[in-house]
Amino acid sequence: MWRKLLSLNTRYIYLAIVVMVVIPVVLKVPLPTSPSEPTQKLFDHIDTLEAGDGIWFFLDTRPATTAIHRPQLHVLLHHCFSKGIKVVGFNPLAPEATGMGRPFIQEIAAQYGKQEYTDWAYMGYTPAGLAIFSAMSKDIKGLYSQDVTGKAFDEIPVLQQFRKYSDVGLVITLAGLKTPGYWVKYAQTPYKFPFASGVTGPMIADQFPFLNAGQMVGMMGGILGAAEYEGLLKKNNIRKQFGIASASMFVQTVVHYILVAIIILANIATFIINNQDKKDRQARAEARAKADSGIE
Amino acid sequence: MEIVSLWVIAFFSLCIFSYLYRNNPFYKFAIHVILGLMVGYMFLQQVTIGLEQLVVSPILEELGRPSPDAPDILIQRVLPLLVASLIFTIFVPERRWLSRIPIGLLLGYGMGYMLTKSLEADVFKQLNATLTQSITAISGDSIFRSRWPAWGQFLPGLSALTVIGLTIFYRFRMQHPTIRTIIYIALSLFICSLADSIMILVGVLTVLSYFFFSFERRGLVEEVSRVGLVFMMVYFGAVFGNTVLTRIQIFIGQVDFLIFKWLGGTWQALFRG
Amino acid sequence: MQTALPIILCSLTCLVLIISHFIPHEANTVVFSQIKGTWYAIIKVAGYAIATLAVLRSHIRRLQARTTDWQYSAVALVCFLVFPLTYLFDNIRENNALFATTTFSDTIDVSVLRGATVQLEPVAGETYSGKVFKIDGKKRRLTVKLDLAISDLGKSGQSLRIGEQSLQLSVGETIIIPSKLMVIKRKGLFFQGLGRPLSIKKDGVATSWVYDNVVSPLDTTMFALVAFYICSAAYRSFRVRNFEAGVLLATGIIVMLVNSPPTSLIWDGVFPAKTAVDQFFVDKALINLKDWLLAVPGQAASRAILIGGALGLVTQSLRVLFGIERSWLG
Amino acid sequence: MKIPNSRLLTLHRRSLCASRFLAAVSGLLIIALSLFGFIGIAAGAQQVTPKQVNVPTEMITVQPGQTLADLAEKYFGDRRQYKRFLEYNNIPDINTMKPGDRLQVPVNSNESTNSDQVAPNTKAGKSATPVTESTPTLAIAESTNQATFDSLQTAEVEAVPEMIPPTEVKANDVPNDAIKKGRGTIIITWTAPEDTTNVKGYHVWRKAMPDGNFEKITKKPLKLSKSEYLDKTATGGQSYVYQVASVGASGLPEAAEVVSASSKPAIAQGNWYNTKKSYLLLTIIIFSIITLYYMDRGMSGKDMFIRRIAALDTIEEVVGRAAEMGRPAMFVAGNDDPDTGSTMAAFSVFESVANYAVVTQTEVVVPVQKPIVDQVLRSSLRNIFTLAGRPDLFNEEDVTYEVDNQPAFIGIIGDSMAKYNPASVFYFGDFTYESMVFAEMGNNVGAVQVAGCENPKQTAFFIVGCDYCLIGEELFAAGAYLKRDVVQMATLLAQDRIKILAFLALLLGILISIFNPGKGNLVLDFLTF
Repeated sequence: MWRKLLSLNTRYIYLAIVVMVVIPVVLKVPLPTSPSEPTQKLFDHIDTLEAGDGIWFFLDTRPATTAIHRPQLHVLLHHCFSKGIKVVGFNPLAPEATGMGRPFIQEIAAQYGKQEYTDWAYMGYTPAGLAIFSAMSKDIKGLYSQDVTGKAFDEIPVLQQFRKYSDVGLVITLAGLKTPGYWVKYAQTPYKFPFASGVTGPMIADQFPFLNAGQMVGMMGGILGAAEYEGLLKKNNIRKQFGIASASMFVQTVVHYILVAIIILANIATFIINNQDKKDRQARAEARAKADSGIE
Repeated sequence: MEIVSLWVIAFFSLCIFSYLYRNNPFYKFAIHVILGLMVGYMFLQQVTIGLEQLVVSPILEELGRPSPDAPDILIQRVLPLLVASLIFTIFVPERRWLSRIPIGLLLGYGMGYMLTKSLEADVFKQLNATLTQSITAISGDSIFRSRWPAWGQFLPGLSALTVIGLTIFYRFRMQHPTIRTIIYIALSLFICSLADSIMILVGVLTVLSYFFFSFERRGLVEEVSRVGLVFMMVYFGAVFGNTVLTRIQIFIGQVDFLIFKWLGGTWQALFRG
Repeated sequence: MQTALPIILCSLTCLVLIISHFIPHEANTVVFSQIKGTWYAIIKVAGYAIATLAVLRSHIRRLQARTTDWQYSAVALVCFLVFPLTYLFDNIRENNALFATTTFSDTIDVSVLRGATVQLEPVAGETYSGKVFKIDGKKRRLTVKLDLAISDLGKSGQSLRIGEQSLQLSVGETIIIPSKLMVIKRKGLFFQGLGRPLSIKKDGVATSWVYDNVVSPLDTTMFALVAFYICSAAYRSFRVRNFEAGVLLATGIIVMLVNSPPTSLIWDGVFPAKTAVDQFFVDKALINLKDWLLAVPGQAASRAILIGGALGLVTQSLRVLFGIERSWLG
Repeated sequence: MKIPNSRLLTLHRRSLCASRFLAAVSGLLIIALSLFGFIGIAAGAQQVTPKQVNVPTEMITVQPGQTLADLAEKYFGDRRQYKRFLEYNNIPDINTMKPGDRLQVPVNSNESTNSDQVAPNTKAGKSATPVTESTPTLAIAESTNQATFDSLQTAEVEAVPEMIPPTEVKANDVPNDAIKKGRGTIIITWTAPEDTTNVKGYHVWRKAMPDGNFEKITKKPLKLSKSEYLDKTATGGQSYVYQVASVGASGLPEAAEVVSASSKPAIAQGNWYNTKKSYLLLTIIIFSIITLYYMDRGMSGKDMFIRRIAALDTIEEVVGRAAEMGRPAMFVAGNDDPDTGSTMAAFSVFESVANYAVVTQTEVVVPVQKPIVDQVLRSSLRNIFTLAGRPDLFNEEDVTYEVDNQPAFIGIIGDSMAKYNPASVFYFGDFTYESMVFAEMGNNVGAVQVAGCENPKQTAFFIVGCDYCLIGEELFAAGAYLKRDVVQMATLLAQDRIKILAFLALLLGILISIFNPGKGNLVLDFLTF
C-alpha cells in the first residue's frame, strides 16, 4: 500500500485538484468563517448608511492582485446596491488599475438593475499624485473633467451629489500598494471622514495601528476578509448564497491541507519502505550467509 | 459576438488544460495555432514595422529634406543595416563566419552594459544594504524578541547554554550529525534572538562562502557552507510554499470564468436572451 | 581573421560601453542613445527576420517531408498569415491605406522612445514637454516625466504638479515628438513630412479581437497550469532525504499551513493566550513565524545569491572583454 | 564511431596568444582611461585668483581674442608690461589665459571696459542696493564707478538700512552632468548674511557675460534656509555671472532687494568624467587586474585548484544516461535575449553538453525561444560535429527556433517533450514562471533534469522540480568549469578572490562601526553612490 502511494500517477493529483476546485466553486461551498472584528466593523458601518447615501472606493492596486480585489469589491457592491447606496470609483494612485474598475462594477450593477451615471460611476486615473488627498476635500471636479468612458463631469448626475469627502458616507481603498498609510496620514487625519481599507494578505499586519487608533472604521484583509464579508451578507439575508471569495477560501484551505497531508504521508511511506528494504536486505544477507555456510 | 469570443477563449483554455491528461491532438492544434499567430505577430511587429521605422522611413525622410545630412544617415541607418544583414551569411557556408560580426556587436553591447549595471545595482547596492542594516541595528530590532516578548527573554540564555553545553560534548563525539544539527539550531536561535540584522549578516556571509570554488570543502569551510545551504533551503522552501496560494487563486479565477461566464453566459444567451 | 575579427569587435563594443558609463558628457548620450536606437535595434530586427525565415522553413520542410504531426505545421503556416491579414484589413477599413501604422505602432514606437524628450498634449491646445521614463509596450502605455514651469500649474484642464510626476498616457492621447528619429504616423501609402503626431491608439478591430480572444487568454491559462504542477512537484520531491531537504520541507509546510486561514484559528483554539508565558502562542504566532522566515533568513539568502550571481556576471563580462569567452562563436 | 575524447576537450585552447594580447590591450586601455580621468580632475582645479593689493582695482573677464599683451596696453599703456598682472593675480600659467578667465586689474577710468556691473536692473521705483563695505571679502574685487557707488550708498541708508545681502556668492558648473538640449546647469552657492532679521528670502540674478543685462531668474523668492540654487536654464558654453539678492521681509516695500556682489563667471558645460563613479571604476580596474593576473598564471601553466562542483560533475552522467537509454537529450536556453549574462552562460554550458552528446552519439534537441540564440547554438553544434570528424551527422533541425512568446513556447516545449521523449533535459539561462511547468513536464516523461538559473526565486522551483540544480553563480562558473580550459578556470579563481574582497569589506565595515561608532565609515562610503 505504501509503495502504491509513492508511485501514484500524477494524473490522480491533477484530477483531485480539479475536483477540489471545481465542485466548491460551482456549489459555492463556503468556508465557515466567524467574521473577524475589522470586517464586522466595516459591515456595520455600511449597514448604518441609508439609501441615497454614497461611498467612494479607490482601486490602489495592480492587475496582479485582481484575484483578491475583485471579490472584495464585489461584496461591497452587493451590500451597497442592495441598500440603494450610490457608488463612485477612482484609481488616481494606480494608473494600471484603469481598465479594472468599470467591468467589476458592471457585473454586479446588472444584477441589481443599477444604471451607470445615475447609480454609479467610474472615474479612472488622474495624474495628480498625492495632491488628490487635499484636492478631494474641496471638489473632485478640479481633478476630473470626465469619467473613464469620456462622459463630461457635469453630465453625470451621481457625481453632483458626492463631490467632496464630507458628502460621502465612506471612503474605502482597495489597496495592493502601500497607500492606506498615505490615506490615513494625508486625508483621514486632516479632513476626518469615515475611512476603511481592503488589503492583500501581507499588508494586514500594517493596518492594525490605524484600526486601533480609530482612523479606519474597518478593514477587509485579503480574500479571507471578503469571505467573511460574504458570510455576513448571507447572515443578514442580503445575499442568498455565498460568493467566489468564500468558495475560494474553502478551496484554498482544502488544497493546502490535502497537499500537506499527502506530503507527510509520502514521507512516512518513504520512511517505512526504507526500513522494510533495510530489513529485507539484512534478511537476505543473513539467508545468503546461512546458505554460504551450508555449502561449506 | 460576445458569445463567440467566450467560446473561442473557452475552447483554447480547455485545449491547454487537456495536456494535463496527456499530449493530444487538441492541445497540439491549439499550440500550433498560437505558434503561427505569434510568429506572424512578431514578423509584423519586429520585422516589417521595425525595418520601416528604423531604416526606410528615416532614410526617405532625410533624402526628402532640402540639404540631406548624408554622413549621419550613413552611420546611423545604412551602415548598421549592412552590418546587420551580414547575419544572413549563415546561408552561405563559406562566408558563414561573417554572421558572427553582428552577433559579436550585440553581445559586446549587452555584456558591457551588464558589467557596470550589475556591479552598481546588485553588488554595491546589496552589500551596502547589508552593511547599513548591520551597522544601524547591531543592538537592534528582532522580530523574535518584539513579537514574542516572553520567549525573547529567556531564549538567548537557553540557546547559549545549549551551544556551550553541546560544544563541550561535541569535542568527544566529533562526527555525530544529530548533535551538530542541534548545535546549529541552538546557535541560530541565539543569533536570531539577538537581532535580525545579525542573522541577515551571518546568512549573507555563509551563503557567499557556499560558493567558494577555490577551497576544498573540508573542515571549517564545509561547516560554514552547510550553514549557508540551510539558509538557502529556508528561502527556497518559504518561496515555494508562499507561491502555492497565488497560483491556485489564478486557477480558481479560470474555473470561475469557465463555469459562470462561459457556460452561464451561453445558458443565458440561449434560453433567456 | 574568422574568429579574431568578431572577438575584437565584441571586446571593443564591450569596452566602449564600460567607458561610456563614466562619461556624463552630452557627446556620450547622443552617441550611445543613437547606437542603442539604431545599431542595436537594427541588428535585433535582422535577428527576428532570420528567425521568422527559420520557422517558416522548418515548418514547410516538415510539411514536405510529411514527418510526424505534419498537419500541425500546416495549421501553424495558415495561422502565420492571420495577423498580417487582419492588420491589412484594419488599415484599409480605418485609414483607407495599406500600410498606415496605427496598429501596433505603440508597441514598436515606444521602445524607440526610451529616454526621449517628447511633447505631450493632454488636452487639445496644451503642450508640455517631458522625458519618457517608463515604457510598457505590451500594455500600450507610456509614462512621461513632465518638465513643468510654475506658470503651467493650474492652467491645464488636467491637474498637473511640478517635479517628480508621471503622466499616464492612455489610448487616444496625443504626443508630439520633435526628433526626426521618431516620426512614425503617416497616411496613405507613402510618407509625409516632419513633426506629425504619434497617436497611442488601440489596435484595429480585427487584430485586437484575435489578440484578446486567442493570444491573451493563453497566458492566463498557462499560468493556471502552474497550480497543478506546483502541487505535484511538492508531493513528489518534498522528502526528508537529508537535513537540508528536511529544512526545505519544513519551511514549505509551515508557510503553506499559515497561508490557509483555519490554521491560525485552530492554533489559537489549542493554545489560547491566557498567561504571559503563553505569549509565544498568541494570536499571530504562526503568521509571525512565516513573516520572519521570509524577512530574515530568506532575505539573507536571496541577497547573497544576488551578490554572488552579480559577481559571476561581472566575471563573465570580463571574460568577454578580454576575449576569452568564445562559446558564442559556435 | 568512436571519437577521441581529449581532442574535443582541448577545443578551446586555440589562439591563446591572441586572447593574451587582447587582454593586455584592454587592460592597458582601462588603466589609461582612468588615469586620464583623474588627471582631468586635478587639472580642472587650477584657476586664476586675485591677490590682495592696496590700490583700487576691478575685475575684468578675458574676452575671446584678447591677449594678456592687449590688456597690458590697455591698463599699463605698454604691451610688454603684461607680467605686471602677476602683481594683482595668482596666475598658474601666464601663457595660457583662456577667454572667460577673470583678472584683477587696476581701475582704469579712461576706458569703459567689460567690468561687471553690480547694480541689477530692478523694477522702476523700487530701491535696490549694491554691495558695500559690509561685505569685506568682496570689497576689493568689486568696487565700481565712484559716483554711482556714492549715490547708491545714500539710497541704501535711507531705504533699508538693516538689510544685508548674502556674501561669498559663487557660481560653478555642476560637475558630472551633460548639456541637454543646449541647456546646462550651474550651481550658485552663497553664505547667508549674519543678520537676517529683515530678510525674507533670496532672489538670484543672472547676466550673460560679454554684454547682457542682469535678469532675475527666480520667480518666487527662495527660502531663507537655502544656500544654493541650481540654474537649469543656462545655455551650454555661455559664460554667466550671478548675484544673489536679499528680499525684504514684510513691512518693508514689497520687492525691496539688496544685491550681493557678482560671482565669478561660470560656464555650463558637459563633463568628461563622472567623479561620483570613481569607486566603481576603481573596482572594475581591481577586478580586471586580478583577473588578468590569474589568467597570466593560468597561461604560464601554474597549478590552479578549483574544487569539484557536484551539480556540474553530474552533467556528463546525465548525458550518458540518455545515451544508454537511446533517447535524446534536450537543452532549453531560457527566455532571455542573447546579450544577457545568463544566456551567455547557457551558450558555454551547451558547448559542453553537446560535446558529451556527440561523444556518446546522443541526439540533442534544442528548442529556442529567442532569435539569434538559435543561430549561436546551431553553429556551436555544427562546429562540434565538424571537429568530431562527422559533419555529415549534423542536422540543422536539431536546433529549432520556435516562437518568441512565453506561453506559446511553454506549449511547444510540452509538445516536444511528449514527441521526443528525452531522457535528460537541461535548463540553463533565465526563466520565469515556466520553471515549474518545464520541470514537471520533463518529470512526467521520466527525464533526469539539470537546471541553472540566476533568478533566486525561480531557483526555488527548480530545486524542488529538478534532479540537480545550479544556484546563482554556479551557472556562470559552469561553462568555464566544464571546459576545463586553464584560462577560463583562472577567471573563476579570480572571481573567488573578488568574493573574498567583498567578504572582507563587509567584515571591515562592521568592525569599523563597532570600534568607531557614529563616525564616517570608509567601507560604507565606498559602497554608496
